[in-house]
Amino acid sequence: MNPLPQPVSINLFVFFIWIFVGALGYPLLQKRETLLKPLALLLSIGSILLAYSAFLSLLSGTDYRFTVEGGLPGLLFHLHLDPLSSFFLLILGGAGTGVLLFSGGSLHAMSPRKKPGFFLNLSFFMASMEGVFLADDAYLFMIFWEAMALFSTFLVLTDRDRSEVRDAGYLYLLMAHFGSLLIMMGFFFLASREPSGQVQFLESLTFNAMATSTPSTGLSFLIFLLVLLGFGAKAGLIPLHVWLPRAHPAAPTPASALLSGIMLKTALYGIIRLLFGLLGLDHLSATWGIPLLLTGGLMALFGILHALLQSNPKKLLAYSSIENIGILFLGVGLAILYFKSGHPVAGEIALGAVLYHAINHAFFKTLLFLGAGTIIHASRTNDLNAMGGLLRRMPVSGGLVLAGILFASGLPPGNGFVSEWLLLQSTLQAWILSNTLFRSAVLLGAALLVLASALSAMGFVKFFGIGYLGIPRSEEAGKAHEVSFLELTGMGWLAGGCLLLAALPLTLLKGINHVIRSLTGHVFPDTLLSGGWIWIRPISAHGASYSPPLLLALLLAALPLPWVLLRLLRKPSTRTSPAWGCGYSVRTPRMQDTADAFGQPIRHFFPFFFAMKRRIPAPDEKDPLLELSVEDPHWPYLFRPLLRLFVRFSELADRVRTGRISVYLVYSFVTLLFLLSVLRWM
Amino acid sequence: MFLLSILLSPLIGAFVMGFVGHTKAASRLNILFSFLTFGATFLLAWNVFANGPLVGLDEQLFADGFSAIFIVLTGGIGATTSLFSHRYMAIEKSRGHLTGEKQRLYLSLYQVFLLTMLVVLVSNNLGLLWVSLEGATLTTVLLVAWSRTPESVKAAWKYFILCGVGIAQALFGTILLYFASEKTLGPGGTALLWTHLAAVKHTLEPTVIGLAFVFFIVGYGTKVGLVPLHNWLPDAHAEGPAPISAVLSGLLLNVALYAILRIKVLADGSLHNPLTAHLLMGFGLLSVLLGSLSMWKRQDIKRLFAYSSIEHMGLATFAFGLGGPMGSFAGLLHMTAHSLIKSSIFFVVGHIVQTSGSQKIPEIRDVALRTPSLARALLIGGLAVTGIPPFAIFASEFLILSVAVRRAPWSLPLLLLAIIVTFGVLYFRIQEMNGESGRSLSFPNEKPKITFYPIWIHFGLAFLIGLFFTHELGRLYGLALHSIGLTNG
Amino acid sequence: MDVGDPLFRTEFAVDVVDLFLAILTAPLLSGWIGTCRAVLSNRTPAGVFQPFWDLLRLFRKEVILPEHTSFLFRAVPFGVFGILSVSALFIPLLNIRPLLGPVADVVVLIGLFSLVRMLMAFGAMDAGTPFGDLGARREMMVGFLAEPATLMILFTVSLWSGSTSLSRIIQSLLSSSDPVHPSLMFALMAYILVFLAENGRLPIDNPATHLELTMIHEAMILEYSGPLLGMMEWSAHLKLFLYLLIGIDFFFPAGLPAELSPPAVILGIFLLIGKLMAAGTALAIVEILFAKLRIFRVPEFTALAYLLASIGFLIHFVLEV
Amino acid sequence: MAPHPHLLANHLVGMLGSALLLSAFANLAMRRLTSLVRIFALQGLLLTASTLAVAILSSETHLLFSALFTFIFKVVLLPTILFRLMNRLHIQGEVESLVNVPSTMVIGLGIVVFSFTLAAPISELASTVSKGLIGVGLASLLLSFLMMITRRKALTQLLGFLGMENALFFSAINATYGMPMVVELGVAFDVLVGTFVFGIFFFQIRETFESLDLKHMDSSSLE
Repeated sequence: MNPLPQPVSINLFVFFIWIFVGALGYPLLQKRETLLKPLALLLSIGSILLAYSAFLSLLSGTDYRFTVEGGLPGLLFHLHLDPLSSFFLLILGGAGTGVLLFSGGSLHAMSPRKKPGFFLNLSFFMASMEGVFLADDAYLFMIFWEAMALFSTFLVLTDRDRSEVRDAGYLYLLMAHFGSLLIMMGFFFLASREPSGQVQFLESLTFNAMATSTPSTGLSFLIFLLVLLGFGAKAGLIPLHVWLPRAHPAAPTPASALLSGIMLKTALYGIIRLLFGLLGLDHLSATWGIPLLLTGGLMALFGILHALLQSNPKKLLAYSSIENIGILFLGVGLAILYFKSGHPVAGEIALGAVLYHAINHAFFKTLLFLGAGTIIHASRTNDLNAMGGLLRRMPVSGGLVLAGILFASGLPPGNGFVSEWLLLQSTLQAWILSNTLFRSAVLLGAALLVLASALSAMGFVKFFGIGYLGIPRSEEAGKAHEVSFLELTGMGWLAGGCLLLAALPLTLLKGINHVIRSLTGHVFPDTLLSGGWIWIRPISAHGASYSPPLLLALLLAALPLPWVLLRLLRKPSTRTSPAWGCGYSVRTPRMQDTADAFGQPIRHFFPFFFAMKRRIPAPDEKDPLLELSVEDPHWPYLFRPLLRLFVRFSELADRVRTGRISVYLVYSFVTLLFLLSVLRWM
Repeated sequence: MFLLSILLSPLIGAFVMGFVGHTKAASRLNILFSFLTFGATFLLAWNVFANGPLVGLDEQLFADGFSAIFIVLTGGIGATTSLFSHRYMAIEKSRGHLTGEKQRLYLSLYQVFLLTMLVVLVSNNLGLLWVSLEGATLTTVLLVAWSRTPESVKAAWKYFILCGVGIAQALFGTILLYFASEKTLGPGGTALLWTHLAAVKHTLEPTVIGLAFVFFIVGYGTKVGLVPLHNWLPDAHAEGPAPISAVLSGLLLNVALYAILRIKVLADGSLHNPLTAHLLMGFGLLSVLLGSLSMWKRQDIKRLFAYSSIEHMGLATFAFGLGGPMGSFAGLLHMTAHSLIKSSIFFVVGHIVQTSGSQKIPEIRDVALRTPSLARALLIGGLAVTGIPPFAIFASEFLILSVAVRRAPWSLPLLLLAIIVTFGVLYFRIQEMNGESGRSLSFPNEKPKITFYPIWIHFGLAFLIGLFFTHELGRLYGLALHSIGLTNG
Repeated sequence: MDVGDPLFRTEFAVDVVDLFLAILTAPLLSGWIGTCRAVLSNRTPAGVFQPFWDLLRLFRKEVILPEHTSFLFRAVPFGVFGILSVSALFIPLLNIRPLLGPVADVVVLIGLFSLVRMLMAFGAMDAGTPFGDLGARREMMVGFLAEPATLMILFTVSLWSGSTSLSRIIQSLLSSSDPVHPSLMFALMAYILVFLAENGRLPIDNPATHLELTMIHEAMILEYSGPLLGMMEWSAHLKLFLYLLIGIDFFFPAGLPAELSPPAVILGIFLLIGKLMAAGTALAIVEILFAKLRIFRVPEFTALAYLLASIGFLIHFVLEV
Repeated sequence: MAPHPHLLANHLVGMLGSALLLSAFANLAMRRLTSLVRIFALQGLLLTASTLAVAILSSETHLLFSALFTFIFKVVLLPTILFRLMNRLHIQGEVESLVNVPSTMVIGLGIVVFSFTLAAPISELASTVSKGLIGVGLASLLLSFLMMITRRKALTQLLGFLGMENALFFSAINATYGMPMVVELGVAFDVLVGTFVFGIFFFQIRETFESLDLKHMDSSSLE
């Protein structure tokens, strides 16, 4: 056997580090809690190594397959490191490092009873995500996929003494399992040629064999649907998203950051791997892009609208993740549509934008979740309405979160903007499509996309404005203090990553070019990559362009200029005084806006996105109380009816149980007679 | 005489237990005998895999690769269960639920039960197979009724009547089979010997064989717990002592399915139509569906897992119905996996019931708080039994579904529904049991010493099988299936 | 183009002039509008230069910071002013090919305006007063539909050049021979609505009001004082100016100098002043004619803009390609 | 071709089969427990006779042993045990039926027709003297099954169970000249053990429920 290429061996090494440290950490932490910090540092070192090696292998376009002993007879464990896996490993390692560093500082607050288990699950969770990206056959993929689901569930269930946490974990696990089954079906249909023997049968389940399969159009569509729904369950595809806003907030902070920031990307990985890699562009159809695109757009809108109504910061961020996943789906649909209508350039831009947005989202969403965790911890509540004034008390972490907010809102010069910009450029290529339906769909997608991203800015203003600004709305919030150094390091790492992604997108786009080439055989147009590290010119040399580093430089230069001028001319004297209160001197924190007030116009304007119950008190009531509850409409209109249906079915099935022996004997008797008559007369 | 030797140990054991079963050391002696049996079965299997099938006692006994797998499984689980039952009974005893007499009855019947199952597995004579399966039924009837509570008597009675009637149908099937084979093989000794039948299976009269197979599947199917013949199963599992539930679910159901499969091979040779496949798939699917749908309403933890057994036996049956090299392989793997996991779950459940003093799920609370290791074991059992990788049931379900995609895609919606429902319900219940308590604990101050070896051995094996089902082992399985012709079709 | 190139030097010079022109002209435009309004409502106008005097006065005053604010409160005015000045670099005033034009296209521009909005909202909320929050919330409410509407308008316009680069758009509009395009008509209508909404003009917001409960923009800057307030005010002028400039560039590009020859530039300057004054007058007329909308009608107003822009977008694809 | 000299024996076997079927019907119709046990003994006698007849016809010697066993087991031993059980447990009187007798009989008639139709193609294959009797065996089996379904006392269930066993034995003898000896012995042993188990049960049921009525054996709750 040849020696493994360096990135591969680093990958395996990191995998074993995570497994080993996790397994070893469990008993160690039971004995000595203080070991947590060094152990978490060990995990993060692994993570940094992973990011480093993934970055190298992505840029060099490493493509290496190998097998490991194990698995089923005739189906060894197949592993594969290609640009696509490298890219997602980079996400895992890059964003993971920040979270792991943070957890080294934040976990000290966790109860000692939960610490070892949490640590174990955390490291195994990381390892299983790595496995998902490396697996190259259906069996191994499913093992890692389910392991990932499982360990993440355990992470969610860390505070399982609270019933809402248990419910969230349960719902999540159920959805995850449902998704896994569909994914499994997708694999099987991809490999569904009847081979001759056991060995051939199992070999057809390797990704390599699946990539060469030639399913019919109908079958391809079935596979497409299965893949979409299967991975959609993990990604939070509407209507399978209901677990997401429950599970992500229920988990301890590092876990929710990983779930939202990184794990959702595994679903994207799966979709891209199965649709573009295994099913192949040849078996896709342009028309299928439309539902994907529109679902993505609606999902983005739905997600952000709900985000705007949340008063739990983590819930807000979870819904915002749904929005971002919607954007990713939209991009994938767009890519399919363009590729299959014969416009690879626009398709590449869309796919590239999707990948870029994936890594952006990973960085800023983990950062924001960590931030949300710090304020929840600092103010001892998960209600934005009891926070406020935290930026003064936690200036460094607050500043980092502010940076994250700007990055996440899809505004220049942030990193989120780069990917949204690319995606918009791709939608604006709609004029090259000859089919009016396709065009209209793309434009509708674009319209939804810009609407959603504008709303997301509003959502983040709510998050930051209510949480960090103003005056404290509760006593605890007033007593908040800055988080520990390790936590800041973790958040700083993520913010730094965002900044790099924002300033130097071209470097990574070169890597993404390898990914797209290995998946579709197409490469980015020369103009995109010829801009050095300064210019992004996606379509042509004279078309639209954007230069993130220059813009950043200009802004950095322009911001302090007036300040300097002001200082030079005349240093203004400064004093502090109470804020204006219409002439009244009483000013309580309750006079500030609430988080719910921020959502009010949204509720008012988009009522059909919510299942609302409102009770307005009658004028003569003694204790007038306005009651308002807002719910995800999928609960009352989809899932609860489904649940009722299931209960009805199981009651029906239970009618078989009469408890009377005679009736049971009749069953046997009738079965026998029935079979005999069938045998005799058919 | 390998074949006899595996029977010897339980036989002697049964007698010894009959005499000294009430003494203090008897339980340890039981472990000794069970492990001796396990050793013998292991050697036998080794021999079979190394040197080919064994025939003995005037061709009445016989073991090939297929039976060897079941023999080892029976021996192994019989041994670990004896380990578990030692601790289980010790706890019962410490609470005054166990007299010496009862212990003697229990231990000797336990050995007899092992004996009858091993006889089923090594008998070449289909009549003898019937006899010993009936013997196993009778033994377990007594074991189910062992605690003498009204509920257990009821359950045993139900079990006795339903299985008695069922197995009578199987006897009629045997008669029909004999009737058909006698024409080729001539009257007398050899016409019921499986080895001879297999050699001439193509010449057997299809009309009769078809009829016979229906009687067999209704008869032995009752013992497998195929819906709608399954109604004895939940009660028997729920009311018997936990070790017995474990071996019922882990072994007896397997052995009954083993019998059906032996007949299926013969019937397939004669019939030239997919009758057996269709019957197995039909029964299997029905069991899977009803088994999973019935779980929601269950309030009794053992009953809950009994329905899970119905579901899993249905799945295995379905897999054999799918047939082909992979279908049968998956079915056999599923049986192996289910035996290991379900018996272990019953170990866990047994201890949980002992520590919480009730079998009713709403009354079982705080397991995680009271005995974290039990809660962990229950959780892992739940994971393993619902097909979470890398436990072996995942591997088999993976394969079953992949074969179903190719051979019976129409069945997929039903299978998936059943799998997800099972998963959902089981977790719901497990979570419920870990939840807050609504009532005070029955044995608040008592911390029974629980043995986890058998539990972890089973789970560990299931884990390893799922993760490293080596090529070598796979070859053995493949050979075993191929040699008896289950890979055709 | 390399740095030593004389053309480069000329362009650079023009760009710098453009920038300072924009920054300095902006208060003048506001002054002009104010004058028009005063004249139209039979008041004595304060004069075109009044905004300058106001700014000067503000810069002389001391800074009064409300209690409980963080560093963000002080940073926001600088950020807002800086971002808007940078944006001015990308919008052609006279030179339709600004040197730094390729750095940002229309999407980036709109993004920068949103960034300004967001920062102002943060500044407003930091003081923790009911009015700041209220203003911020209302501003975001106006923005969440106005921003996509703006983007859709720009997309519609950009479809003419197949590019979102401002210079490209203007060039292709200049060279276009068709006098009227239905899609552009829709876009123009939408643009007018968005313009009113984005710049806090009637009927969305009354820039002249100081009645707390009806304010939007004024509520946001209520706690600012002295030079900080001055910068906020100046930024508001600048934003109005830039928005108007974009509209002129897109919908009335005629007369922009195609190349930087002195006669063309001089003609361009006069034309531009004419256009700005005309637009200012029009705005003043609109403000005189309309009453302020109820706050809940505002999203409907901006949604109308969004829909008009989207229709224009679609019409272009269906009818004009 | 049935050999000519055996025609009489052949007829005899047929007669005995019919009698067995009749007794199975009688089981369905009888209301008194003691008569049921007597019918069981009668069935045993019929079985013995038919086994003897087949033994003579086929000159299979081992069938003679079977006949002897049958006689001892089913005519002497089991009825005695049953009668003693009834005495010990003080069981007497009417047997309650879940379905009334005429309906049961009609169902039984349907079953007989069904069994004969089902067995028709098989009977044509039979090379033994007693062809056509498989249908009789099947019918008796199903009738006993029916009896188990419709009767509600524990003892009647036992009798139904034993009736099934008789039907099986009859089929075995007539279709195939009896099963191999090992099997027959095994079956007989199982039946004996089964009866003992039944016996044990009777006492346990009496102990726990103070009645042998099967309605107690139905699960009270649906759990």
